[in-house]
Amino acid sequence: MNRMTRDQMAARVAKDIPEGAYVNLGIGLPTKVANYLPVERDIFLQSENGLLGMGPAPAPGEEDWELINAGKQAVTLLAGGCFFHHADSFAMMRGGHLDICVLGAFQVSVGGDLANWHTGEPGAIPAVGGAMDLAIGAKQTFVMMDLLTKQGESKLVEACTYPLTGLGCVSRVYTDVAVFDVGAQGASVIEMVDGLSIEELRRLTGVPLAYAAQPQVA
Amino acid sequence: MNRMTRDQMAARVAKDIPEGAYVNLGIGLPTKVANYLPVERDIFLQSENGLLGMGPAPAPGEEDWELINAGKQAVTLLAGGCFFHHADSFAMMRGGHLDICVLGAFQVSVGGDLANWHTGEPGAIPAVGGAMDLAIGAKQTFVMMDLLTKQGESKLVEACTYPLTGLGCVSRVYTDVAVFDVGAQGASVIEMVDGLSIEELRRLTGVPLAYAAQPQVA
Amino acid sequence: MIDKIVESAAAAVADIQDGASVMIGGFGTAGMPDQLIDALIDRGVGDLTIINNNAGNGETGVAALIKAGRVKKIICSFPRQSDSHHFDAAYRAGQIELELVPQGNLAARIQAAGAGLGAIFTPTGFGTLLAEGKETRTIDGVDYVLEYPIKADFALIKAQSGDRWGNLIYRKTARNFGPIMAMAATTTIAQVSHVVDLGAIDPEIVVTPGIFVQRVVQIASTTNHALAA
Amino acid sequence: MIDKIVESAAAAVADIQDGASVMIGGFGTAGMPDQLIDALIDRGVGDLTIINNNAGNGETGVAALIKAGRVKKIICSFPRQSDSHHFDAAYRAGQIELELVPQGNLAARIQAAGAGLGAIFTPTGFGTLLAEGKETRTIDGVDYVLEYPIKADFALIKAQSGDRWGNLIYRKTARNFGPIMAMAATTTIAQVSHVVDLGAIDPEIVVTPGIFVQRVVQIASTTNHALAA
Repeated sequence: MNRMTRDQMAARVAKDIPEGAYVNLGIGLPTKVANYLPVERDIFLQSENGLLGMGPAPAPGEEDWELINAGKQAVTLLAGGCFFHHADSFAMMRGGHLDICVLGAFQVSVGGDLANWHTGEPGAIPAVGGAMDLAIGAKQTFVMMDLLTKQGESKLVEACTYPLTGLGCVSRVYTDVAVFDVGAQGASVIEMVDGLSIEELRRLTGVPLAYAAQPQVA
Repeated sequence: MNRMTRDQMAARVAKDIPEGAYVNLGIGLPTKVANYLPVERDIFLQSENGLLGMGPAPAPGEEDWELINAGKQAVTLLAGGCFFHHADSFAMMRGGHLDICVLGAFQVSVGGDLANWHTGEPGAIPAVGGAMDLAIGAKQTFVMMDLLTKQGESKLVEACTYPLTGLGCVSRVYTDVAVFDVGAQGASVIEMVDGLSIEELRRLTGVPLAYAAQPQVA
Repeated sequence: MIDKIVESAAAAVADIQDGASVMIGGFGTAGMPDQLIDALIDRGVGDLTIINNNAGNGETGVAALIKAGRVKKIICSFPRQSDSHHFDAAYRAGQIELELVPQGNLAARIQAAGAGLGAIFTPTGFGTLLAEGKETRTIDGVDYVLEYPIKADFALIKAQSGDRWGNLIYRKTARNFGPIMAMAATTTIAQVSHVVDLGAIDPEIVVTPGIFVQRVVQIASTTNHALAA
Repeated sequence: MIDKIVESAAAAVADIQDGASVMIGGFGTAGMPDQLIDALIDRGVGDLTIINNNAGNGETGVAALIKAGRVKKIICSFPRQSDSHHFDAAYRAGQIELELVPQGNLAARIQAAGAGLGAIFTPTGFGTLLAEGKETRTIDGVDYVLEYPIKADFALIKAQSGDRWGNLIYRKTARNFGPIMAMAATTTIAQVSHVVDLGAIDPEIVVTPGIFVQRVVQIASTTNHALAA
């Protein structure tokens, strides 16, 4: 089976973001999605620290450390972008104005519950940031993650064992081997990589998976 | 007894507004107070339709009907003034940022209850505007009113009979014949016009009035 | 390419249906989107719920909408004015329902809708007729009334300049309810005096980010500044 | 004449006492009022409750305040970062109390304080550890958590320009929490890169009206834009 690279995963997510969408890309892996949004498509990237219309990273040496994204990386602003304060920024999420947010995850349940902020380990210092607001605020929450942990456990689960970020908030999960829809109807497979079978995927995840007759090959 | 004119009342209120105060002057009689604020004193007039640093009326012919006060009169903006939206404007009141508001009233109770928005008459169309927000939001709410109705009834009352605007919100009442403090301690006379006695004032109002040994003559 | 500019007021309001809830900006006539309202009247739809600070002034704007019999209910803070005769007549005839809301609660409830809050405890109105029957609570010694968000299907607002992404700036006290109504409506339609190029509005001074605006229509503003209130 | 300009950061913070609650603007280092924090450290007061998005980065700002042992409690959304070692050490040693708040609830609670609301029902955090023990309610089919305002004795914020009445404008994403913290604190102190004449800031573009600001101090900004996060 051909696992997708992180760049392939980012390109795959980008394919599902339509022109005109207002999108927040979470810290880490989701940030890569920006690299695969076609420049001819007007897509509006929001960063919760107060900008809309985020552009690519500046050239080295051109950084302005008062123009950063939520990951505290230097960014640029497109013509037509703007700045605003934190209350307005989170009103954009909570008020349902963002179309899509893309987040990383420790676990996603087949019902769409998300766990991505806290391992729950004793001694771990928790940090939540905007994850809970994004998860429940955007009209659609996409998750990008490897399907399995380094120990081979499925991160798509029947019920999350890590502390939750939000309940029933995830609609689609992009992994390195398959794309799933999740939610009240349970999980269904949308696409699988070449060489992977639904039986193998069921075995890997250990969760019930609905299966369209002809899932698309990624 | 020498009743004060409306201009004398306005001048009297103005005397109690210190430099640096943020002030909202209600529609009608309170608007006149602006004419008596000394120009050398920096006093910040707010109007709830979204401006701070309100200046005097423009010269005739110079009106800009997108630069108006809450009474929908054309005004001007001082250097250092600014515009904002309605939610921020009422946050200034409700959040306790305004120092003083000056309102007209139908009735004020000795405990500081205010009735100034609705006569309660059958068939009357009620309109409340910003009165309830101002009454309870400003750090101090002053009322300006004639002491008596045209029918000779006291508008300073034991308990309001008109529908209330706010509970216990008024601290001082400026009338045409006397100035009162009101609140949890009841009403006390601060000043009376020349020729008026405390006995006469008690008779006119019909409410218990505390009385400093030497109230100031207005 | 995303271009939110529409060619006419008629096109901008063409999907407003009978029974819609419509926020209308403006405080008195300042910021009143008269041409959008005229287009709405021309559409002929009725049973509208209107959210505005007032209930119309004179013969234009919300007053004209009420006069035309299109308004089932109005949510506002200050209906009765010297020139609110069309509302007054409709109200006395029992033809229009009034929900009277203190102005600051109106603003806060609209803002709460835009921000996705479920309800807010506000001190304004406690102990008054306008809080009768509402849930109250004492928090840290202060009395509050529980108020719910006000959202709408559409917002019709007026701004000074807008671009094709929907970014808006306003003019003086015509700003008033525009920014918060834009956040609280499913579809926000802004009439602007000037359509400007993308990037022409300094990103630091945008008042309403384009995410809150779905359509922009340019209407020459020559008459509005000169109109008496 | 009202002049809110004070001559130095030390003078600006001179009345902050032991046990005070202090909001500090900034998201990471952008908008962090480093010189006001340095002046606060120099004052030597402790037992502070700090409200900030983070719990310090590297060696400056909130990190330096924590390192100096002045912080009893921090209310923030994202304490753990690659360079939050001073917080991490204090937290593991049990020397600092942490109230972890989702970032949007932090913003909404600060805004609620500034606006005089008693409490808000927010959907964020429902069903999570961060809502444990909190009152919840289902409104129109959505689940909400009741959250209370966060106010403070002082706010220390950074802005781009300010005038003697306290009007402020910000620079890019250094704006972040500044405008809402200014509204939620009893005394707001702004360090600005430029003090400008009254009227030099266009009244249409003022972000924080002077009513929310008590003191302004000019601090040359040469280093800040160049500092790495």
